[in-house]
Amino acid sequence: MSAAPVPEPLHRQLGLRDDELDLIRESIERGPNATELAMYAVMWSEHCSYKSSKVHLRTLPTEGDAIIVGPGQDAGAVDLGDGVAAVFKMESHSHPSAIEPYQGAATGVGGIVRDIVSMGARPVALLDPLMFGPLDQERNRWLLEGVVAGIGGYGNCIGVPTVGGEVRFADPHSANPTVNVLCVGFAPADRLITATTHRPGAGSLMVLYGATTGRDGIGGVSVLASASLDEGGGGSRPSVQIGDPFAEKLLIEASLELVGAGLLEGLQDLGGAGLTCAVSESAARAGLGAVVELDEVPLREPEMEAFEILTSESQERMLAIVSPANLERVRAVCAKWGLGIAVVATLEPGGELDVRKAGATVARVPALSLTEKAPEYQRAMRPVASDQDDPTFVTFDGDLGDALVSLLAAPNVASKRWVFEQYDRMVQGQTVAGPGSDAAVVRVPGTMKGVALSVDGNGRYGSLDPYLGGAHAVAEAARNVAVSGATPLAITNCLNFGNPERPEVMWQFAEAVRGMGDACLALGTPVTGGNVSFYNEAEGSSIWPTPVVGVLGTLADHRLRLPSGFPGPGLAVYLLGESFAELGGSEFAETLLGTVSGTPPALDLQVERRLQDLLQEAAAGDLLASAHDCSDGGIAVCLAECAILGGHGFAVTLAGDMPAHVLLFGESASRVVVAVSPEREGSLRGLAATRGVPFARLGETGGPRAVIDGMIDAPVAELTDVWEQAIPRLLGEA
Amino acid sequence: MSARIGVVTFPGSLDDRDAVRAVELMGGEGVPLWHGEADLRGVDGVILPGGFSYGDYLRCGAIARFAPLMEEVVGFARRGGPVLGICNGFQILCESGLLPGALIRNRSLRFVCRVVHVRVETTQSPITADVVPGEVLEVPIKHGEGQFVAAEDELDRLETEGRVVFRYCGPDGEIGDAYNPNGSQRGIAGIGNEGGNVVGLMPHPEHAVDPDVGPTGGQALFASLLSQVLAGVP
Amino acid sequence: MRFAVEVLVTLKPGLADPQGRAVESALPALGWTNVSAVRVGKHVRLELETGSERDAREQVAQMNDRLLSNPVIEDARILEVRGIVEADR
Amino acid sequence: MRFAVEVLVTLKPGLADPQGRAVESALPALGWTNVSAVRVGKHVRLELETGSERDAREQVAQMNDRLLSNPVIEDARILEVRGIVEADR
Ligand SMILES: Nc1ncnc2c1ncn2[C@@H]1O[C@H](COP(=O)(O)OP(=O)(O)O)[C@@H](O)[C@H]1O
Ligand SMILES: [Mg+2]
Repeated sequence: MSAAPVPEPLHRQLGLRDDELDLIRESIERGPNATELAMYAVMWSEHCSYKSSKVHLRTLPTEGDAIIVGPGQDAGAVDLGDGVAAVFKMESHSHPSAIEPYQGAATGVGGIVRDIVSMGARPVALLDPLMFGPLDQERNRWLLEGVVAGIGGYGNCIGVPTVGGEVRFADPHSANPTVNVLCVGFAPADRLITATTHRPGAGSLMVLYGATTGRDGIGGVSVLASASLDEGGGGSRPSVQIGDPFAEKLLIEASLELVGAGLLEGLQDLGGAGLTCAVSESAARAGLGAVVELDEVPLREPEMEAFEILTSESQERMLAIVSPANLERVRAVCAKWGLGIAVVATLEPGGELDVRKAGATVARVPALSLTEKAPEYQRAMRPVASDQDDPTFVTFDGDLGDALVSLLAAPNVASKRWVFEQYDRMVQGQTVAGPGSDAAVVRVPGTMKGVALSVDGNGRYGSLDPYLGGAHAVAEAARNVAVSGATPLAITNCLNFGNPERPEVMWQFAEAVRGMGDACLALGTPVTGGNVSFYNEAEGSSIWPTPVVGVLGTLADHRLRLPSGFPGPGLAVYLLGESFAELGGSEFAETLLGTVSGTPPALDLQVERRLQDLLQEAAAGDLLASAHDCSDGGIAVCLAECAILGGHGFAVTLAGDMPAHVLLFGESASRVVVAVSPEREGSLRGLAATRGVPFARLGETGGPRAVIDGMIDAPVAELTDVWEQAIPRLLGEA
Repeated sequence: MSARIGVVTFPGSLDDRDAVRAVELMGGEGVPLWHGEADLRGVDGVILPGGFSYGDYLRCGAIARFAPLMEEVVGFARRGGPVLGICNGFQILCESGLLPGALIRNRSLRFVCRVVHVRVETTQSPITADVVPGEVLEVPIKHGEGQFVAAEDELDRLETEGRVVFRYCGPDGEIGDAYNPNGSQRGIAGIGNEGGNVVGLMPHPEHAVDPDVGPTGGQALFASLLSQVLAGVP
Repeated sequence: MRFAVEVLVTLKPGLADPQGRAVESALPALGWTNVSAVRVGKHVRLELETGSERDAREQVAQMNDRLLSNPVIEDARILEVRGIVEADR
Repeated sequence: MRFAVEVLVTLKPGLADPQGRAVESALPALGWTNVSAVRVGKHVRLELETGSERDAREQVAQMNDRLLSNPVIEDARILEVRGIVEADR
């Protein structure tokens, strides 16, 4: 006799654990109905609740003089002075992008932009750190092309310039590309919408405006974000949505007009977990409850069920908290921008969400139980041993010039022009430095001030030593900001990892957070927010642990920005910082030795701090003509890029007690190549000596060739061609 | 007295504020105009700015051309008033029949944002009247649908009537496929109407006036527009 | 009466079709070398309320000319006009 | 044998169709207030050489999935497969 299989209980089908069901019972003092279960399922998903990561994120430093809003809100905010605040945050949209790269990436842009708008800020810049599998696979090319077109398609259409980003390639990202998007906005500091500045009272209305609500993205949060791809399979597919950037543009303008007119008591975007999240967070933040009328929600499709309306992740919607006296003015502003509004809820004392449909209550739960009272886990961790075989000690007898060419053609190193030419980098008219610079610089409208931005992550380092991966990501992004002459102020981050239920992944995560935290403390750049993307794995293999960090800095006068390339001939070339025999985890080891092994370069955070302080001081004193940091491919690639970007060659001598290939291509941290005019050399040397930063005069700029004495001698034009054309060639277009 | 140049904002316009800023940087007065109000506010010239009006859904410019203000713009143009369409504005002018031809997807099928060179082909336009023909200007482009197409006889007519205003070129003014960023027929980057008072171009001169954030090839074009308007020349 | 209408908008024959060419050039890499003459057009489906099929056709023909296509570069034709009863929807 | 094939690619029914919505909301201003349910899709016409109509249909079905549409968000269906003789072309 064969027993019929026992159906899985509903809560488990929705991704809730048995002990989580017990918690729900405790909160509402009875058993939940299906609608309530769906609400808890989306709100307590990893994606919305951060239940596995919270205990670790809490250890990050979050305080600093410039911080106006730290983690815990839609986005962090820093003070730029003169009454202007910069709001910024990064988010991932990797899972949808893996199955529909264009729309997945496009809706990722839409989501993070709404986060910035919901703080009352005008979005002024986007940056997009991306990771894909190698381009020799057709699927990876399809993903790259689709993701880039999607980011451009959306960002270009809403008029927010994409000013920077990152693209890296590694086999572990084949099944799961990593798609992160950072958005920055500016707002008058006294108009930011924060939990403390805006406190609605009972009787205020929740007004939904923007697009209608459809069945798309139902369960997107729990299915897409909490289950790995192969489990989700076909079932997760319809969860991808179609982005409507035109609707988003209208939403941005209408929202900013509402904020500017002082008509709002609160503003919330609808993202993960849709209306449930927006309503419960708004109510919980106000310390109130709400009566929610689902019949008032404008629907795109007839006969949607309560749980569908509550969890739909239809794009391009916002929720405003409005006092009844302002409702008609809100309606008029929205109408001007062609947007309909609907009063979907009223704030009530008591803390309960009373969700009604067709006159009856369909769900009744405490708002706080969905948000702050979500479970938190201290998950098991187990250290992962990485391949310790250090490539630093492998002999290399290849040609050094050929090795440089191979590195310049390596997709991690090669020019990303193919990508960033698909992005409007100049709309809004404030882009002082766009993609292709170490850090992007965006002018604060009407001032001389510049905001410098860089995003960095190095999965190779993360896979070999997640602590160093986290620390290097902060140091490198901050260094990129510093070489442009700016002062790093604060960071945001996106932590891309595998399945947190696996102790190895959880350990990698904790280590990366620890490394990030240490670096942030040492460099004086607190964390203002971020995002965690778990479950980036398929068939049991995860992506490389990839903490991606975005650093925001300021430049008092954007005209003092330093370029990366050598701006002319006859300049002295200096190396600031010290080189060690460190080839572990390097691009050279991966590209030429075929190995990702050893230990990533050491990072002395005090040394890094001194270097960055020196750079800011030297830039402010106008001592430098250019500055470019050494990263992938070491000093040889750094010098070559200086020549390619500036259009001027160089002749230098490198000295060091190590094999030539280690000297040329080792990736020791905290190093920067600068060009200095001869009459400023003395001042630079003096300043570096006082600040305790080691320096060496390598040679001069000039001529059509890149010459490293006794090691490399190549025409800059040839190196330029290799570097510029590598990605088009891999895509079969050049 | 400074020239008053109206800049129309359609839903989805993006470079409208940039065009106003460029006008003002060059000494004119930028007057924001709203698509839904059939009122030109007595401006001396009109700019239809870049962007994605109505998302560029269906076809670029297809929906914007029905805006209430567009009737006024068409009348203004017919009376000889200077009208400049930049990028999406160019597309709107073609859709509304003020300029011939159409702009279809770039040959590469991809959006392209880069600084290009264009050669000034005629002084018979309000934005090139004060520029030397043959002059090469550095201006950015940023569009996905900028491939100019028209019937052969239409193209011939544009050429013989001297209505090709700009052509994509190399740094020294040389014309060739290598310098054509989108596959436009005959390398055409901008054209004028029969009266010479309506011009459309894909490049963005408004992003080429402030040396802190880009090239400066647009300065001469805005200077020309403003002086023409002040001189009362259509 | 309610009608469901389908309209096809295609680039005029003489014009180069960048999308069609892109599809065509992607095919060989996927192993298909026997495909040619690829043209990509737009398909619009809509519903409208009018007194008769004739009225429906007339209105759609106008919509084609004024909005759905640009006669400078495109041809638009009605593929189908089908009466629908509410139960179908 | 040579076949002319027409394929229709449309967004899956539940998904938002921004293009369709834009057209729909533009129509009333042009005086047409009786139109609804506008959806914009892609129409692909191509020619291919195969042994039989069956082969043609099979190949196009594969092309639909791999190149002409993404089954995650779109439905692609063959509208027509028609044998052509050279004189037709
Ligand atoms: N990696 C992180 N580091 C610091 N803060 C984080 C991190 N990930 C998430 N946060 C913070 O947790 C809060 C919740 O994040 P998220 O759910 O992404 O925001 P939202 O609700 O706006 O979508 C935010 O304030 C965010 O800044
Ligand atoms: Mg948010």
